[in-house]
Amino acid sequence: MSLEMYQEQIIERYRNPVNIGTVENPDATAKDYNPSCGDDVEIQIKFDNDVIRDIKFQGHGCAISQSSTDLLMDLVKKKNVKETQNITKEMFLEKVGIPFSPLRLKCALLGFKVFKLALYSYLGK
Amino acid sequence: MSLEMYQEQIIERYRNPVNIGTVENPDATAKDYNPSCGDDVEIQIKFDNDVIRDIKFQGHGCAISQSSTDLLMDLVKKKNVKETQNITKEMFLEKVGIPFSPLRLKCALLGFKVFKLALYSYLGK
Amino acid sequence: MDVEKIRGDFPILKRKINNKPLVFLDSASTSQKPQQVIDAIKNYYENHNANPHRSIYTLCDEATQIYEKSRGKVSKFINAKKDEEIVFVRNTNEAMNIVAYSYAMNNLKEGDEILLTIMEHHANIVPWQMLQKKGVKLKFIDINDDGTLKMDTINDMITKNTKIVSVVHKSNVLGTINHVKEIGKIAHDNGSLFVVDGAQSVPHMPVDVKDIDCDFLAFSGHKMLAPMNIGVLYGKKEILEKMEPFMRGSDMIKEVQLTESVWNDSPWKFEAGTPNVEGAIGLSEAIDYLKGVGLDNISGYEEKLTEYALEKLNGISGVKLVSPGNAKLRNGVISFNIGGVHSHDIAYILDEFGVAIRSGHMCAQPLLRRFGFQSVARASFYLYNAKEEIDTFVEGLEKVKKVFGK
Amino acid sequence: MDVEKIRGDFPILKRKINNKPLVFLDSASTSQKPQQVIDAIKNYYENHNANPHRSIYTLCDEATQIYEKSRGKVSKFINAKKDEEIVFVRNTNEAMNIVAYSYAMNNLKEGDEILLTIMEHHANIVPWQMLQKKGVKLKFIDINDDGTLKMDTINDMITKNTKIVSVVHKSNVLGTINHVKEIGKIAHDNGSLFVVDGAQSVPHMPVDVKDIDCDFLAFSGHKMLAPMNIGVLYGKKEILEKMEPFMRGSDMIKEVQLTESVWNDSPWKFEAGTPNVEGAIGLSEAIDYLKGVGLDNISGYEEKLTEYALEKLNGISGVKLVSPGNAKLRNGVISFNIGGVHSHDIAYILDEFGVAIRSGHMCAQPLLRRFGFQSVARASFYLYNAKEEIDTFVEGLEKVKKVFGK
Ligand SMILES: Cc1ncc(COP(=O)(O)O)c(C=O)c1O
Ligand SMILES: Cc1ncc(COP(=O)(O)O)c(C=O)c1O
Repeated sequence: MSLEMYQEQIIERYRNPVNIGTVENPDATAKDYNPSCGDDVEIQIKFDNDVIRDIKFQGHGCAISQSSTDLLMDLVKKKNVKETQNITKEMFLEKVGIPFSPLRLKCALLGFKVFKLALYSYLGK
Repeated sequence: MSLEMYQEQIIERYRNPVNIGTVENPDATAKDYNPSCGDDVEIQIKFDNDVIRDIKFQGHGCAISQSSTDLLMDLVKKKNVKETQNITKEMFLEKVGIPFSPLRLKCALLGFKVFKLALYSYLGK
Repeated sequence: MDVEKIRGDFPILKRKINNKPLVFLDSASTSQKPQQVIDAIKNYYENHNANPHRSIYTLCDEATQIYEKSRGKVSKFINAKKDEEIVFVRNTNEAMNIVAYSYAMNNLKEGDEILLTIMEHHANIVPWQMLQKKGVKLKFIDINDDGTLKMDTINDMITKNTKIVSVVHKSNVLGTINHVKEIGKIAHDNGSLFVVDGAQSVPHMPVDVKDIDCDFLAFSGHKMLAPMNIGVLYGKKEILEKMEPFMRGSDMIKEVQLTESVWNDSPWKFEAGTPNVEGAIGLSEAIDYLKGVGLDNISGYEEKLTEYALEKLNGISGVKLVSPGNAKLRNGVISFNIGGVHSHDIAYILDEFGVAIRSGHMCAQPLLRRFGFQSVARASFYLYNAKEEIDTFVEGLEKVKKVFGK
Repeated sequence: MDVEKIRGDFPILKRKINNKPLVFLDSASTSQKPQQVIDAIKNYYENHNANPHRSIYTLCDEATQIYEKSRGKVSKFINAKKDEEIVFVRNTNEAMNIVAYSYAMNNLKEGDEILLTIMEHHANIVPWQMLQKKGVKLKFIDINDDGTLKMDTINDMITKNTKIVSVVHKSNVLGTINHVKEIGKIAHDNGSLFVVDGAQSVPHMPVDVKDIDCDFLAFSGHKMLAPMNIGVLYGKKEILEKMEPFMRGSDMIKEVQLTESVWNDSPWKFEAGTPNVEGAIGLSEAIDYLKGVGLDNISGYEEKLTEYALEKLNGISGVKLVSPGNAKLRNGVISFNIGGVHSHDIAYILDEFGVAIRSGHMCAQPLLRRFGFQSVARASFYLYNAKEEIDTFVEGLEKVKKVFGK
């Protein structure tokens, strides 16, 4: 039954996200919406020699979109731009390891999409 | 069989319309189209004390639209405005006496519609 | 009203979702279709399909008759004066765009105002925003906490510059039915054009344009048992006649020269290109179905379902209605939240029970913000919903609370 | 190509008209639908219907998948680079209006020129006439007497002010297929936007937008076995992205504030309101059908039918083709007159034989005037037409001559 997606970890992260907030003098900021529901995620990143020194998010949305964004931050923090640039949707989902229902992929990937937007804007500089 | 609509009279009037042309110093002029085929009829009327002294038409169109307009002129010429104003579609069709197919009613009534427009524009003056 | 019989007419209700029978509580979003409508579409394509208005052969004539008779059916359904007052469109959104582009963009000027309400659907907000670039100002009537419009503020908000008043008849979030007749009188006394968004009213209650005396009424077929992509813009004949066309091209003309054209008569001048005969016959059949059951019966039945549902919801701790109020105020539409749980999660968990509800911003973000929400869950009822389906819905809500440890 | 088998797929071909089997020779106007498409519609409403993109429940997800997969199907069919280059519209007319309103009205200015051809359908003339009020000039490339475009005059007609070149791929009156790739190169070399009206080409021959390198391509589903009211505007991604939206309202936004909104990404920003999922799945199914038969096979077969018909018509005195020429030039479209007989009368008498042909101005008045006609008769062929049907057609024409005493 696909309610197993709502694992302890997801509910816990949804209630008490670890990486929520803003970053001082961010080098990259990006925001996007899920148009069908109006959910949004904004991500701010501070780099240090192309290494992600700090990354934070703010947003409104369901347990899936918010907690998966929070988990994504754990994954990319302290990593270098190159490494994170190569992370695909599939790799991200695999690493997070939650059996997201296909119905909820858009939710699960909202933060990932915004993260990529932020990277592009940084690299574009 | 509904080809009986193409009576001698219709074909003859289509080839050699009696009331074709223009009127000198018309008191009323009207023109309309059948939007689906681009056919058109323009009617000009000269009145004499509210009596239709002269009425002529010009147009492009099928045997049905053109000959029925021609036949209409016979019917209203020398008549007075009041009388012709009261002629309904149904009366007109009955008087002409041709068994127009329902498919072709729009054609058969194009001239009638334009005639009514001309009358209104005269009465509106 | 024989609900069991009605349910038998809707083939999709036999569908299983996650091994449970479908409980469709999202009719305010789009309605399901009875076999009669599906068969009418099938019959049209199998026996009568042609491009109407264009030629002289039997199928073409049949298609034309089907199309124009459907227009007549719609006209009678909303009690229009003339069939030519019915413009077939794709949906309510397009209907509003016709008024915004063809009427407002051509008639309003800097300093003019458009009066809307805070409870409008995006379809009745975003088209008007376009007018701002002409210097037109948008104003929004506020609502009370029970979801009713602040009627007493309208006289203050309407000014000599108010050229258009456009109001939703029944809110898709609150269920509130606005006093459109009264608002229309205020608008007309002020010399303003009066537009009504009937997307939620026309499918659920008798609507009479002569009685309301609106200048325009917009609604969508897909919310009233008809196929997708057929909708209606009703407009008073004298206004439609004076309006510029919107879409330009074939069929909306009488004559085309290289650099100018003569427009067709309305309503055809607003229907460019090959029209949707399938949609028209589908809508006609849907109207027959609704009339057969009776619009009064439908709204009465929806009220009963709402009453039952509200009673149940009141018993669940943590459930918060967007606007409180009884069944008479909510009219088959219940928007709510469960503290701390996002509407998407509610909808998703309900889906495990076969229950389909809407979640998200409801295409009414300003209204949601007014109540301090970013998203809500909504259950909405229609003639084919059974009382027992509400029990399943409630069962699902209990599960939501469990998953989120409430 | 097994025509008998194909005919078996089209239920309407069992229809009797005036007690004769239907001979449908008006597919250039609208096509008939195979059982596969009709069943897809039925199946959609009986099992999957919901408003896509809006919520989180199984039916909604299915409807969204059906809709977006259909977009992908169309994208591959015309070899677009990305699925997001496909905007679902109602018909070719609407597609052209999007380009005229959202691109041209916002980007062209006084003194600019739009280059069209004299053989355009009204759908590719009337929308551009609107630009004239901005001081934009329309110019029309002329044609040769055989119905081909005067290619050698284009270089003279295109100027530095020519901002848009918009050309029909295949004429609905002449059957002429224009060299769009070549014209596109001239347009692009000149820095002009290149728009193609593919209403008659996409249903009948392989069309590849990458190969043509057009900026926009418009076509209608109903002419290619799909339901009414679904069509396509293909647009290059970078152009769509920069364009203002056309219809404004719900679903085409990311966020709505009272006085401003954030647009959705394209193509969704051009699809306001509840979309036509039924039409999309119908179009997808129609594409599968056409691909199954093979577009090359279809155009080859149509050429054979045209050859046979031209041979027969040449044998009837008094029949005058609008533009003479062989089957390779006419491509399944034969427009003609019979001296002194109006096209309506021809069409009506043919109907007595069960034969459906188009009559009238063909929505191409400037072209007809160019050849000195006010109206013509047109027979057009598609994959489901049989050779014997042409014999019935010819039999009918003999009767026309008899009625009119020729
Ligand atoms: C060449 C051409 N362009 C445009 C159209 C308009 O198509 P629609 O009526 O589907 O908008 C047609 C068909 O009538 C056509 O043949
Ligand atoms: C009140 C209201 N107005 C307008 C609309 C828009 O309808 P459509 O998507 O059919 O254009 C809706 C439905 O979503 C609605 O509820």
